[in-house]
Amino acid sequence: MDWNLVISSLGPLWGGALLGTIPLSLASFALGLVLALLLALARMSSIVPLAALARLIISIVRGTPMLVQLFVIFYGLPSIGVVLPPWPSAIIALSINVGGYAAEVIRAAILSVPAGQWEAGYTVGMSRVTTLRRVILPQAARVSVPPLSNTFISLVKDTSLAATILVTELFREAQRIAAFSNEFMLIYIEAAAIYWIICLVLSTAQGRIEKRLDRYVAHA
Amino acid sequence: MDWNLVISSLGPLWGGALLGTIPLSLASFALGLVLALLLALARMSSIVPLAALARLIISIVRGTPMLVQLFVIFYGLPSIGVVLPPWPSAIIALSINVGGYAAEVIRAAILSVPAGQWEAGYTVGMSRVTTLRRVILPQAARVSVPPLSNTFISLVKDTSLAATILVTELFREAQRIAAFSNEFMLIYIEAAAIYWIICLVLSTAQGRIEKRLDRYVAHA
Amino acid sequence: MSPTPESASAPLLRTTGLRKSFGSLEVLKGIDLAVPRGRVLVLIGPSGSGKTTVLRSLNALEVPDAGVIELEGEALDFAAPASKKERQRQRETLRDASGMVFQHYNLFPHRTVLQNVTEGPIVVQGRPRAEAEAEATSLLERVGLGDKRDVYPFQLSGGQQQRVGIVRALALKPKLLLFDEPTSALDPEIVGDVLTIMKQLAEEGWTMVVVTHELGFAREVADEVLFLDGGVIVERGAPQQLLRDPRQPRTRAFLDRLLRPLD
Amino acid sequence: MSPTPESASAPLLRTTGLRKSFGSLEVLKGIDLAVPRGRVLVLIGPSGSGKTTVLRSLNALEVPDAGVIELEGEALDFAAPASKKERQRQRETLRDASGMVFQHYNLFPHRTVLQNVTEGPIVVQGRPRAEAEAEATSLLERVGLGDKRDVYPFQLSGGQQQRVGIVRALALKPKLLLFDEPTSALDPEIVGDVLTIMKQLAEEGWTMVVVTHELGFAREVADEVLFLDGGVIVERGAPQQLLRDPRQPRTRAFLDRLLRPLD
Amino acid sequence: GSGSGGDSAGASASPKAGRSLEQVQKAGELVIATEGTYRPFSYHESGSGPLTGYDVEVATAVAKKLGVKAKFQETQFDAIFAGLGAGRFDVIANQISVNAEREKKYDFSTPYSVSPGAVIVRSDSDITGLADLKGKTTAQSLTSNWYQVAQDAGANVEQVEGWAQALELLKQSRVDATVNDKLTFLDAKKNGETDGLKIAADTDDVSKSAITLRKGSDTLTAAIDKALAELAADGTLAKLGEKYFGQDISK
Ligand SMILES: Nc1ncnc2c1ncn2[C@@H]1O[C@H](COP(=O)(O)OP(=O)(O)OP(=O)(O)O)[C@@H](O)[C@H]1O
Ligand SMILES: Nc1ncnc2c1ncn2[C@@H]1O[C@H](COP(=O)(O)OP(=O)(O)OP(=O)(O)O)[C@@H](O)[C@H]1O
Ligand SMILES: [Mg+2]
Ligand SMILES: [Mg+2]
Repeated sequence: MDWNLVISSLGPLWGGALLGTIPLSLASFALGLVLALLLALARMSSIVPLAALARLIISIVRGTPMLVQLFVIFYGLPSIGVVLPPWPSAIIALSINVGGYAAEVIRAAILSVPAGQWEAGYTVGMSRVTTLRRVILPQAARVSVPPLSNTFISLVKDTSLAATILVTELFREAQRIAAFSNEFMLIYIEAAAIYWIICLVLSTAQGRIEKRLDRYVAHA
Repeated sequence: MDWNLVISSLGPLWGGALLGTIPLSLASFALGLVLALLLALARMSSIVPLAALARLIISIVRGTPMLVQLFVIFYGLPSIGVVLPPWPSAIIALSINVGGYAAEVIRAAILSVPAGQWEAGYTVGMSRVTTLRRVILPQAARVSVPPLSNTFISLVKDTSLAATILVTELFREAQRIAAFSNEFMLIYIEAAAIYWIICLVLSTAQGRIEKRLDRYVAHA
Repeated sequence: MSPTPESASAPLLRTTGLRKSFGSLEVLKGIDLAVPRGRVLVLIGPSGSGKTTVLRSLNALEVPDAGVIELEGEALDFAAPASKKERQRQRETLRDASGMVFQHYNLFPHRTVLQNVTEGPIVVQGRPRAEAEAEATSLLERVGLGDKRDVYPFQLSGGQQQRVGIVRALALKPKLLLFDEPTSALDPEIVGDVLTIMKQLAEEGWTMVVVTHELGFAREVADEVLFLDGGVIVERGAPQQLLRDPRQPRTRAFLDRLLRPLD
Repeated sequence: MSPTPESASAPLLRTTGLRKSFGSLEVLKGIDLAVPRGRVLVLIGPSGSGKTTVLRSLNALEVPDAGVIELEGEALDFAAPASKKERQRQRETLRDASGMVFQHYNLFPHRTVLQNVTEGPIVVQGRPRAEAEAEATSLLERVGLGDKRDVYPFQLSGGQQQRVGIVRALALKPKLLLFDEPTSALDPEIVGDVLTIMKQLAEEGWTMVVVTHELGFAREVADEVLFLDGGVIVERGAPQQLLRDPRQPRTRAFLDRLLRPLD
Repeated sequence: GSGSGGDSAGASASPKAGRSLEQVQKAGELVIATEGTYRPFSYHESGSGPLTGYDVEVATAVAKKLGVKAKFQETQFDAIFAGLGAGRFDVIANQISVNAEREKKYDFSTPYSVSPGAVIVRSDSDITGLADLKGKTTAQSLTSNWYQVAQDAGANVEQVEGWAQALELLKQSRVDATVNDKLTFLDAKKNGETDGLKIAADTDDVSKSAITLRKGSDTLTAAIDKALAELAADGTLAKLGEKYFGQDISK
């Protein structure tokens, strides 16, 4: 094994992770969650066209490869005059994806809160929105941490697709080094190890958050 | 828009879907579920090293890009004398992935069945294994259909990565047609539409299965 | 119509011809009742007879299909078609006036006992936190939960949770307290703790509508008992009369089943 | 139905010095009891006193830390360290001998009523399907559920579900029937349906251990009543004596709270 | 789709229209798409250093002749034509082979690299030329003309991501040959990456690579052609060829 290559590539690979993969993941996840909540609420709305629209969006986002979504946003939109730089394009595509997947998670989590909690909120005098915000969502959050962290982990790996639209991140760096050295196996495994480390950190964070949110739940 | 190209590419694209994407997805999903069940049971086992091993496998599978997993299996294993053809390599990589993701789904679903159901099984004289098989899993199945269908839909799109290890499927056909016609955007969108159709069929199937499994549940 | 001979002034709440269907199932078939200020009305009746639906209508958790609810003289008419805004106003009127105690407590699991109680006063009524907390604390002390202020509901027994449920309703200072089988999810030996507190509230002059199977409580505390069956008030009267010597055979059969299950 | 009419000399089941702790909490502190063939033992006691744990030990859902359970003369010793296989054998011995009815029914929600009942006989006992189904059907008819054979549990009321729970236990033809508060999750007016069936079973000669708060049932049906508190049997005796005139102050206090919750 | 046809907005805002020399000069930069992962044509010095390579240096020199800065955008091959079509780039410099199909859709400069193909096989192979590929399996990437050449020779073509994978498959005996630039092979050989492999034969075909532009980039194409001619004349192209391949590859 070419240890020199392994070591000399650590710098650029981590650089790609820290300057590309990680900020891209964080920004897209944050925006994606907001979008997911809106989509979930729209999907549960009693306004039929709104619900149908949300369904359609979720279905297209989940049903088509993200690579194509990236292509359409970055290379397709200019044909209607919308020219977005790489980073905004990537963040939009990634957060739409998070939105599509997480919307279903959030919807299920909201539905998992017993109906009695809505009623308790109303009875205390809260409006629908206040009950949602102060009673339902905090409880839904607990249920949705594990599936959302799945979404997050998938997202981290999906950021590698942003390389196709000129964003330099971990995977792109790996490709460059691999192309130069033709040692693609070695470099890809090294990159995978870095992805793994990022995901382990995420899992640890997930554990912490779950524990925090579990403080008000009886344990078996 | 180049309608001739759109129409002439339908044949090869659907060919790729029917001979590649779909059988690959089905085979990997079936195998992956079996693996997932084993991993989930191992992870819940009271035998500490077994549980730790399952955790490690799940963590690596989920934490590293599937492209790298495919490469390791296809291009890496020959260096230790294991030369697998493209299809088996792809099925192995994809089902390991399904296994890693679905293991957590299945574990959560099993844990969601009330403890009283285990006890009812024991009380009727069943062993642990019989209770698992006849009481717990059928109920866990109901809970896990929505998240598993998410996994399936992701899988369908992930099969496109098998193109990198010489498996001819929808995306590889799209790349080939696009490269020869230089109409990447058009062909990719066409391919995306086909992925979408496949996913819509899956969602419909999901709805049917959910309905079937819901027959023994009261509705709000 | 109104069975409140001793009250001269208008009742706090009165319903006339309340009807409610779920799909094709008519659950309330014209309910007339009146709750004078400071009195306790007890609803009894078999499962599915519509008791919960009556309470939920009074708390605007259900919108009746027809009938009038009169609250302190203001009539809310549910037969007339109303705008969304009008329905909203009706809902708020009823909800502001009443507090509800549920069979399964429905405490907010993610909030401490104190937060459960102050959520309404602070968030909805906009009262100062310090004031709301002081008041909540003294209410909690009254029901013997002074030391549980800062724990979460799951750390409480069923009886303690239900006492928090009552305090949460009281903290809103509603004109009317509604109880839906508040003790039927409790361990039998703990039932007494909750009933005792309800009895004290009645003695203090709170106006209450209580759905319960605890006939002892009804006998001691109710001013009037209504027997519901099939969405209709079959019989109503003072507890001594109705519980001991019902006029209607359906009432008698129901009471017999309850009192002597093994016969 | 086939109770086991054998020589009434030795008790069917006897426990000696049964102990069980959960972590540092000692829940059973040496329980001695005996259940003669064809008799009904009723356990009463406050919440947390260990009643459920006693039943679960008899059904091998818990493994006692110490003590002996003697079943038809065969002694299962839980104090002695035992191999996994030996514990397994003890578990099977106890489970084969007993059937359990749970407070929350614990029916299999994904199986029809008939399948719930035949699951044990067919899958575990390996009896022919036709025979098992015929027997299950006749048992279901006996408890008034002949027409519910093919519906799912969610389509039944609580009382109906509990009757299925009882039939599911009976179908295994156990020597001993265990009931853990079988009526406390039921609507009060439905309680009677289930108690009546249990009374019939007692009259037919089934050997039963029943945890219940239904003192009327205990009075009428029990051969012996045990009062448990803090993991200890505080008092035992014939129902007439123990329920009407308990010797121990703790027993008296408990019965008072149950009978007069408002005092 | 936006790859071709369906013209929308007008004037210079439209990505569909070709770029004019004037526009480029006004912008002060020539935006050049390249993969950055195709040694020795377009790659990063030691993997993570600055972008370099034969195509990169040629394009830089061309930009200089035009009096503008060279601005490289690195993208994957999948996206390179889509990006050009969308107006993300002015030109592509990435060993794009000129062929009839592409000429219908794009403008090309005069070629700046001309390379014969080579049939690359394992040392013990009995394949001796293109003709022997009939019924054999070759690994080809979609980037170049060699895919077509192998297919026309009757080979069973496996499409791969790139040269590295093709080499790997060949070494692992999973394919029988790969047809590629001779130049690429020689570069790999220099780096000791071709142990156990050999060139069975050169092809008759040559692959001509040129700078690729959107249709209608007439003035820009003319200017680039002129620049390339000057670079040929002043020996720059020959020098770059020497640097990377030890020979002039521009004709
Ligand atoms: N949201 C609803 N949708 C459909 N049917 C309903 C709904 N709520 C109640 N019902 C039905 O209305 C009838 C009356 O219900 P209600 O809960 O008022 O009875 P109850 O007297 O409170 O009974 P219980 O003693 O069991 O609580 C029942 O048949 C019930 O199934
Ligand atoms: N699996 C367990 N782990 C820890 N503690 C337990 C467990 N099971 C029971 N306990 C505790 O043991 C004590 C006795 O429980 P048990 O369920 O036997 O009481 P019980 O008399 O049946 O009460 P109830 O009337 O409330 O059903 C309680 O304090 C209970 O919290
Ligand atoms: Mg009710
Ligand atoms: Mg118990």
